[in-house]
Amino acid sequence: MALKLDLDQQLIDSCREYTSEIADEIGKKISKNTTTSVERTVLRLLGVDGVDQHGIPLPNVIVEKVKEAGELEKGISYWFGNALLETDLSVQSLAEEISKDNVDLLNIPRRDQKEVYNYIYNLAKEKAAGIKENVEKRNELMGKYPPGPQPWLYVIVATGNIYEDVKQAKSAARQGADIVAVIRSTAQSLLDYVPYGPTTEGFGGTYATQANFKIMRDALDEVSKEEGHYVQLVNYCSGLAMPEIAAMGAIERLDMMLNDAMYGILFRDINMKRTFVDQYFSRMINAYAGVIINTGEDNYLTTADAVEEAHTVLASQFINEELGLRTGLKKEQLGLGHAFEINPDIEDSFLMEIAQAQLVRQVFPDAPLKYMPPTKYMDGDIFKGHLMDGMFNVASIMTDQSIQLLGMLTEAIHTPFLQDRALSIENAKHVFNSARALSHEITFKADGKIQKRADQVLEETAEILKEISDKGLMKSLSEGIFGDIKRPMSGGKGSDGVVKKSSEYFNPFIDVFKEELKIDAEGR
Amino acid sequence: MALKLDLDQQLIDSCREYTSEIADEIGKKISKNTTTSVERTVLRLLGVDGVDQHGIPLPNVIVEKVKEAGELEKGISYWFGNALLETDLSVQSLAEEISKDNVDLLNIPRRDQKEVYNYIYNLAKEKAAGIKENVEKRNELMGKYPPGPQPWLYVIVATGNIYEDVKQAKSAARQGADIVAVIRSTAQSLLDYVPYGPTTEGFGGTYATQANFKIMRDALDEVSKEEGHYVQLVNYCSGLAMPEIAAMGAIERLDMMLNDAMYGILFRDINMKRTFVDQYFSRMINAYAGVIINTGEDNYLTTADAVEEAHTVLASQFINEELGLRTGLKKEQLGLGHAFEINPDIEDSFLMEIAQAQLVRQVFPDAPLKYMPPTKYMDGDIFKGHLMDGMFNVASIMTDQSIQLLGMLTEAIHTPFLQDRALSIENAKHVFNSARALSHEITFKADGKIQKRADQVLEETAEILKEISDKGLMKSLSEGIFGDIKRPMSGGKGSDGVVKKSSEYFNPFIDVFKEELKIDAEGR
Amino acid sequence: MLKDDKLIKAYGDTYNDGKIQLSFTLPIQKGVEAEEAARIYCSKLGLKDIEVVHMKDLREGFTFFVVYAVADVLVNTDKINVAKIEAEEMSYYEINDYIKDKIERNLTVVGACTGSDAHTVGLDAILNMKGYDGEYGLERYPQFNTYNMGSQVPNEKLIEKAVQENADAILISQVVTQKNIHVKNLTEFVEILEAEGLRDEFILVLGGPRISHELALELGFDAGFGTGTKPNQVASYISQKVYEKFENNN
Amino acid sequence: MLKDDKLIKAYGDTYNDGKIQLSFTLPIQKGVEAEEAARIYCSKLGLKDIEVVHMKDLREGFTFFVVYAVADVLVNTDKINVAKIEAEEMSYYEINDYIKDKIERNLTVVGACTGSDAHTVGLDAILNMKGYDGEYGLERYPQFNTYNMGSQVPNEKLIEKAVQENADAILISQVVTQKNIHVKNLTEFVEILEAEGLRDEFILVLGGPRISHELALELGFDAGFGTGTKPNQVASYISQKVYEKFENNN
Ligand code: B12
Ligand code: B12
Ligand SMILES: Cc1ncc(COP(=O)(O)O)c(C=O)c1O
Ligand SMILES: Cc1ncc(COP(=O)(O)O)c(C=O)c1O
Repeated sequence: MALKLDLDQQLIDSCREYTSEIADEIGKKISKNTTTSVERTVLRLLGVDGVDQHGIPLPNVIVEKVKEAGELEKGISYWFGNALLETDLSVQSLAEEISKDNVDLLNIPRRDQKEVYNYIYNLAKEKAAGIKENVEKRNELMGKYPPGPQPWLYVIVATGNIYEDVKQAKSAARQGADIVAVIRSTAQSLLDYVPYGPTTEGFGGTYATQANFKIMRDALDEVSKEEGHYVQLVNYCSGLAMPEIAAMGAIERLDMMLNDAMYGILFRDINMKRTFVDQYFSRMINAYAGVIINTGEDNYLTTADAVEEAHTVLASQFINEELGLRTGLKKEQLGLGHAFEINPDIEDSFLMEIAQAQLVRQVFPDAPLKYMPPTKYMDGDIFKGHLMDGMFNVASIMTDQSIQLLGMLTEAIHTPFLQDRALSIENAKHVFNSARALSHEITFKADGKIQKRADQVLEETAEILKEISDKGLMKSLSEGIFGDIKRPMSGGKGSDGVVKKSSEYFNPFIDVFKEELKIDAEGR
Repeated sequence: MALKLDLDQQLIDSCREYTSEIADEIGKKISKNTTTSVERTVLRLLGVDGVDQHGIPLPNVIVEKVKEAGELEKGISYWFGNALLETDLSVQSLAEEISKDNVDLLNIPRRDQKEVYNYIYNLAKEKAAGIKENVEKRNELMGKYPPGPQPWLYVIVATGNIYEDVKQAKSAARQGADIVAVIRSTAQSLLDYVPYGPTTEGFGGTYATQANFKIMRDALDEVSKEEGHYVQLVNYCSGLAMPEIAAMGAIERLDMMLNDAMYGILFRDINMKRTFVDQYFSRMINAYAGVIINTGEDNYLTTADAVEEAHTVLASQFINEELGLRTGLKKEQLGLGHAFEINPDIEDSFLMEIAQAQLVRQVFPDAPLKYMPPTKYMDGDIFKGHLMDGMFNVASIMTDQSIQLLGMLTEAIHTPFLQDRALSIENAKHVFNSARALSHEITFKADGKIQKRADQVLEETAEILKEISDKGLMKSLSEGIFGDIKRPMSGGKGSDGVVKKSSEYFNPFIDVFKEELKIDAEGR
Repeated sequence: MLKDDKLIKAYGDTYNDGKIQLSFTLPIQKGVEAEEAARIYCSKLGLKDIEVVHMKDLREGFTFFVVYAVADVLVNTDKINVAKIEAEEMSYYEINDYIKDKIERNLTVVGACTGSDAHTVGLDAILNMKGYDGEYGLERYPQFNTYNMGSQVPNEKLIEKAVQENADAILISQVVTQKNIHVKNLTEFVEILEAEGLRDEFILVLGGPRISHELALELGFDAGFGTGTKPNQVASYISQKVYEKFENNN
Repeated sequence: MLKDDKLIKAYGDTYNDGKIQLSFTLPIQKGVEAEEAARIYCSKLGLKDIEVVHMKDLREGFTFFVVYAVADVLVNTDKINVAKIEAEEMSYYEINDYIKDKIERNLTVVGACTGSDAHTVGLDAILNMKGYDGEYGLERYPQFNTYNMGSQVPNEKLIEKAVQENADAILISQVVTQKNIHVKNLTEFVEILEAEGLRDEFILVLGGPRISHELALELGFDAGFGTGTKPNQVASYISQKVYEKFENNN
């Protein structure tokens, strides 16, 4: 990466200091609570799968029973571990028996906390080893079928039908896409469970289910092999089932996950505490599974103005970075998000885009930045749209971005047609290939518009982070600091899933991951 | 203009020294000869217009008569001037009488050379004053209706029908085009006369006629006024009637002319001597009429490879510059041509384009460079084509080009549809506006690919110019130095129109223009 | 042919040459047969002089085509009948004065993105203070009481609110049109109103990028506003329409 | 519907949804009437679900449209009949050997860009030493005598030369197709040959970016080569065709 902007390193350092304070506040909240979704995730990681006769996923059924009994504060691990020891059933059989009311977790003999812990801890270690195998498999495949150079070509499929998605994904992968994201059926974020099985009727996207993950993973593995080019798979680790999806992704070898510390709060009105607790555990799983996360700062610019609110994007990236690092994610796993969303009718808007992209690049030199395409100013003029996507690609190759979510010429019209995606891939390949070394060739003028714009955004970022660290993040969010959106501190969906931990609480996976990821006491 | 490349100024200087030698050789040839077309031009400048009963233009009729009699070596000015004095007819009446064989130029009393010269010199001065009025008119209109910032948007119309052309030109002008070129009916270059009157049946373009010039000039003047934005008009000052078209353009206030010192030789197999003599006089007229010339180096790259033959483009630009300056053209009138024609599938091809464009920009800092779009690697994929045109526009705004001939997404398919042109204007406006100051913001790495490529091209240019100056330009052309095309030194079309001047020869316009343009004895 | 002829066709570079551009994908392997398939497909649309200028292998048995052709059909410009919103566009000040002078009370509007639609930007552009493209939103108008219910509002809830506030107009935004979800959603809305005998209580205004006035009428709304709508256009319409109703009732 | 169905339609994002994209200009002032005119124009082509997604004022009374629509017609892939060049593609070496072994003499070809066409690059790509896309041109083949007459060659001159050189094949390149000039030009060429009773003396090969084999046959040529043709493909065809003629005559 070429250092083209002369940035004030002290300012960057103080941004990180403020963010560290912000993360301390959040860390306290996290350590005191667990959530229904975290507990369901424990069950999934242990191997619980399937649904009951009403189609309700077993992890929900089991956790709900314990929660209703008011006993979730100890953690599901104790109850389920205890029952495993007592019944001698396999994980899945036990789960099924519980769902059929043949075993009542709360009405069987209770073993010693220590004994259960040791047992379940070892089981967790074993299961974690399975995830590690996936990481090794990925490394092996990536070695054998190397992905293209960065910026990686990231495309979405969004038909709502996993089998139709597969066709589109394979077509794109064979044309050179490096990454395929299966867009999720709209507002799956708000489901407090994960749907089950292969699905064909999503809305504006396809449900994230473990079966769908597997179907797509297999399809992409096939193409990876045939084309000699590993194709990465992405889904959404977001919403009320955030950590469960992380677990499913770890199991099915997804490579990237949309996973933001604040997206749910801001854009889905999910309760703050719930979100912060869930993102913590989900990120730990992602960290362990070698998954690159994609944060969602681009969303801010769909409602707020990209010129005026540029600093909120950077501020949010600092927060996502800090909270991410504390869960054991390596810098190389932090796909911080930003977007090319400035009104192109503004004179020199492209210079402002370059300023922002280069700024972010230099502030987070190791992050696999995820760059989102123009959407807001796209209209029905598909020819102009294709050009705007080209300018976005030029900006990317000029500033060493890592993950390029390809813009579609039909952005303002419909979810991508097969040909739209093909034209976007062609567009990106054309620009990236013909200007491959551009970023290494140019420097920016010391007192130029680009430098000044970057300085300004960085200054405003430091200011706002200071403000947030003074006030606290939760309070700041409640006042509408990001994306012009205000959220009440204790309102929002899913608050009933937040459970205060008792002193006896344990989650064996957190312990295993902390050890393996070498997260120290302060959470770094 | 920002100096982004560190070029070897000594090398540039020696290029100009070689070119000066080259021009000396050509200068000698020019001064010894005249051509039928030069003589016809004198008549046109004096005011002769119209056609005879067979539709042959009167200038052709008259010059042909004198030539057949073997008396053209004295110059038509003497014969026509003598007849004016003798008959007391007006210029046009005399021309008509001659064509009807009522006056025989060679069989009337011959006045003293000196007397005729003085008379015709004064007449020439008067006519030249008329051209000056056009220049003033242009300056006035340009002041009142200022054209847009550079790069200027240059579009072509090519329907073959002047009235259809007018519609298309007005539509484009109202959308923001700065310049409209009426593409000429194919191979008009080879006509040894200028067609007459308004025409509606051109082939791949519309005939360049004085009436057509006027129709289009009026239409554009109307739009200029209504839109408050002066729209410049271009045509082709090329081929066997090159200087006549210059005269027509001067009379009808064209603003630019495609006018190259070697195009006719290379691409239309026109005799070398004929071409060099014709271009000399035509350029003098253009110089006097304040016309910006556009040279045709882009044509080299339609047959030769843009990577390998890049230096021939630069070498030719040096030659066009030197020959142009010697005709009194100011640097600001030298619209030297080049093109964005490197195979875009070559990695970093865009960097090579930037290198070339910036090199040319710095070598000719005052020239209103004319940048030609990708054509060779355009195919039926209009979406990719639109993107390539966008990259071309990025290259232009990044390197301060002056005149941007807009690429068309349908380049490989058909001459532009109304909508193709509109999309191209939209493309250029979008890129230029959003990256307006880009060239002022960036510098190129000292030892980077761009710098190295520019150095290489400059070195090769110096080498080839040295070779040409050693060998002589005519011999070099005969050996295929430019565009892979070989032309015999004394072959080619129109050689029969070259006439050795006698010692009594005069051309009053050359004298008037030399005085007014302050061209010294050495032709600078 | 004359330019002012009433019978028109597409124009490439010659009047009524009928030239059009198409692009599409066919589920067929790239090759000469595919090219022919594209030609047949176009000829079944009655197109002539079909030129397949580009073919691209999209893999997995799909091929993308770019085609130029002649569409030899005519549109009679004298016979174009299109429903237009019958309201004179007024400015912010004119509208407020109009309401004050002619209607002599504040108007009440209730707006929402209904169903599963979460695209609030368009509705906000019309309703929020800030407005759109230099025009203030309805909240800013002293003569309007504006309720913006935001996104994903069920039809029933919106109607409830409109009744409660005694609204003059209900404004609905629909942006997502995939699989015609909006048509389903909007039809249901009007059906509920009709079933409850409330249809004539409100002026029904629809908006969104894929909405035309024509479509709005078809679906039983009073007016439809598409891409680029400005708040004052909507306010002009509503105030004039309320006045008209008021006149009719007196 | 099944993927392996023989009846196909355009594919947007669902099998046989029929989705296509169009763009065109109409000579009508931008506005709601223009939008409706575009819709009517498309509906006269039998298109359905017509969405005018973009309208741009081109001034002077013209409007540009981008449209998405459903083309609800089917192509039966079992019934596609397309003429193909019946020659096996051979390499440079294979071709030379083939001629040496089977025909036992050199072949002679004469090529030109005829009429007013001055686009020599395509013909040169096939004929000149250098060749195209990594394949040598015919001049380079020891088994071919190649005459490239260059650009703007009148039909008569080309025929004269072919007769004089006793050519096996005549190669014509036509790039400019404006106002169907190429059709006129090529028809005339074949007519002259026929009039002079020379048609069967030569293999007639046509080439150019807008040329298809189909079109070449229609115009009375033996084969047509389009965009991206490589010299060895042409040489393969000519040598196999000459051999076939030779076989037939023996
Ligand atoms: C911003 C955006 C989002 C944001 C929305 C943020 C927000 N709070 O609104 C986010 C990121 C959340 C989002 C999410 C999704 N989006 Co979205 N989104 C867009 C985008 C980029 C811009 C829309 C916009 O804000 N336009 C600007 C406003 C000002 O324009 P407008 O809406 O047309 O409004 C004007 C007029 O139409 C009119 N108007 C509009 N409403 C009303 C109402 C009334 C009463 C009146 C009078 C006038 C009026 O006046 C306005 C001002 O002139 C478009 C693509 C595009 N470029 O258009 C996609 C787009 C609309 N989204 C799309 C999709 C599919 C989705 C998702 C379903 C994707 C997914 N699977 O997750 C989700 C789910 C959303 C949901 N449940 O509805 C598709 C819709 C396809 C279709 N035709 O069905 C689009 C076209 C993108 C695409 N090509 O896929 N999206
Ligand atoms: C280069 C070029 C020129 C050069 C030509 C230089 C030269 N010596 O050839 C110059 C600048 C002189 C030129 C001039 C003109 N051109 Co021109 N030109 C082009 C351009 C950019 C590229 C053509 C090319 O070289 N392609 C590369 C070759 C390798 O491809 P190809 O020709 O398709 O050849 C391949 C196959 O088709 C096949 N093939 C071709 N011929 C043959 C023959 C045989 C026997 C076989 C077997 C195969 C074969 O094999 C080849 C290799 O695969 C095209 C636009 C484009 N991008 O296509 C316009 C284009 C062809 N030109 C066009 C026009 C209109 C003109 C002019 C008439 C403009 C004018 N008014 O002055 C003039 C006049 C030319 C004339 N009298 O013919 C139009 C034609 C429109 C149409 N469909 O009718 C085009 C499409 C540009 C446009 N959009 O306006 N042009
Ligand atoms: C981080 C993140 N999660 C989730 C989503 C969307 O998922 P949902 O619609 O289920 O909230 C987005 C959308 O862009 C996102 O950025
Ligand atoms: C300098 C110059 N003159 C003339 C022409 C074309 O005119 P003609 O076809 O009459 O030779 C061109 C074409 O690009 C040119 O560059």
